[in-house]
Amino acid sequence: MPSSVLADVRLLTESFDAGAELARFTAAQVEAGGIASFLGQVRAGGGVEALELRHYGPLTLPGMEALAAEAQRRWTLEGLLMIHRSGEMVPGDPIVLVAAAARHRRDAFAAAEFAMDHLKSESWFWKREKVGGQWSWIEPRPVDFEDKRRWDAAG
Amino acid sequence: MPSSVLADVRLLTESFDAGAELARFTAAQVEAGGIASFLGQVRAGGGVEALELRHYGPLTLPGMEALAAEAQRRWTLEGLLMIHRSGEMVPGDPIVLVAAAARHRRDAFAAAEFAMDHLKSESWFWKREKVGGQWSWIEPRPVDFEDKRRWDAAG
Amino acid sequence: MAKLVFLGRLEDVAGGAEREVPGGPLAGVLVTLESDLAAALSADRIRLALNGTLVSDRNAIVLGDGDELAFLPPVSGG
Amino acid sequence: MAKLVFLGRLEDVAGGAEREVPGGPLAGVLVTLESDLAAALSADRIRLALNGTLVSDRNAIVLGDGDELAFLPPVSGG
Repeated sequence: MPSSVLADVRLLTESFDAGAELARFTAAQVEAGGIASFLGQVRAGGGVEALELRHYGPLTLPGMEALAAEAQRRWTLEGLLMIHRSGEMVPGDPIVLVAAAARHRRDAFAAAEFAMDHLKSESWFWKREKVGGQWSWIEPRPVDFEDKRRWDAAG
Repeated sequence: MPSSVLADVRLLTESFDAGAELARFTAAQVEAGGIASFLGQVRAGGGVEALELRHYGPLTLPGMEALAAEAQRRWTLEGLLMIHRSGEMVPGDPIVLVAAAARHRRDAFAAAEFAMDHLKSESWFWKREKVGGQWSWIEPRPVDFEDKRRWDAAG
Repeated sequence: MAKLVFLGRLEDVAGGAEREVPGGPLAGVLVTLESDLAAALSADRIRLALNGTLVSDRNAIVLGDGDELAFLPPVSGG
Repeated sequence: MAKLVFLGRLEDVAGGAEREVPGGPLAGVLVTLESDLAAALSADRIRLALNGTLVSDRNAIVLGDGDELAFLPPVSGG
């Protein structure tokens, strides 16, 4: 893909308005036929009172930027948005927003899903949850590695 | 999936605010961990001055509703939004918006992509484009059928 | 009278989106139309819906009073 | 002095996110720490970053003045 297309990659320590961010991104993508997006948020109703993500400054944002560049290399995109929260969140708060704009629907979907799978399994975030007033660190789930591995053969 | 989860399926003859629709849908999905969406819009810059979609009342919306039910049957969803335009549109106008909310990311992505593939290849719409002041009807593209066929084996 | 509905490019061939025709077997209705329109409507890839229901055997169609028969070319949506 | 940075659950083991230590080879630094912390930091699945760069051979690490060494457990993001 033309590397001249800039990706908008951000690591935020305060909450953000996912709808407004997506609307702003979409408004700039007049030459894209389609925009695929994924919003991950803190689920309500699972007993989790709060969720905290920690990051490591020297690695986390650079890693996200490398991931965005890889998505742009693999698919022909008109634009790419990748926003990830760090810090403490409560149910309903957005955690991650990825959007990929492309001329072709398949590229947009694949790039968004690729970005999410790698953000989940490879990005430098550590998560803990507060349940019943007690914080505990969350171990990575095997399914996250499987999700990422789907892409390894796809070159 | 529980068929008690209602899908919001609409065929619109006037333009709509895709960002506002997605924000409204998202706000209701507090129990979903994630929301995958796709927005298809009339591309600018391709020389197309206007695009018109025609539908057939007795078939088009019922077909979309059947498609939504099939997506809900195949994946475990918390909510499903499917909006499709009919009528005349200009570059930048939204054509179709699909959003799927689910506890699991994979379900949300798959349902949204499944819905898009079938809307493109099977739904009762006929498209014409205005280029250089002349309207001409668009034939279906083989790739649309291939996109749909991907799902046939997945049961 | 019955109503024929023409979708997509068939509307251009017919010169309009709809047409009122006397009832009867479909083959008998088609022969009363312009020959280019009758040919276009008879193409294999044109599907038919009678009163909103897809019909697989077009030879079985007999139009009655108030019936609506739609001619559906391959779709090209989204 | 050099700085050790503990991510994820290692922060709980260490009782803080960071610690200042005298420089030297990593093995020599670790033996000055509480034994449970030293064990946690030595686990195979803990990756290390020296001044923001991942290091594959932990035996080669010698901390100098102003160096920052981060201990990175398996990630659990998003």
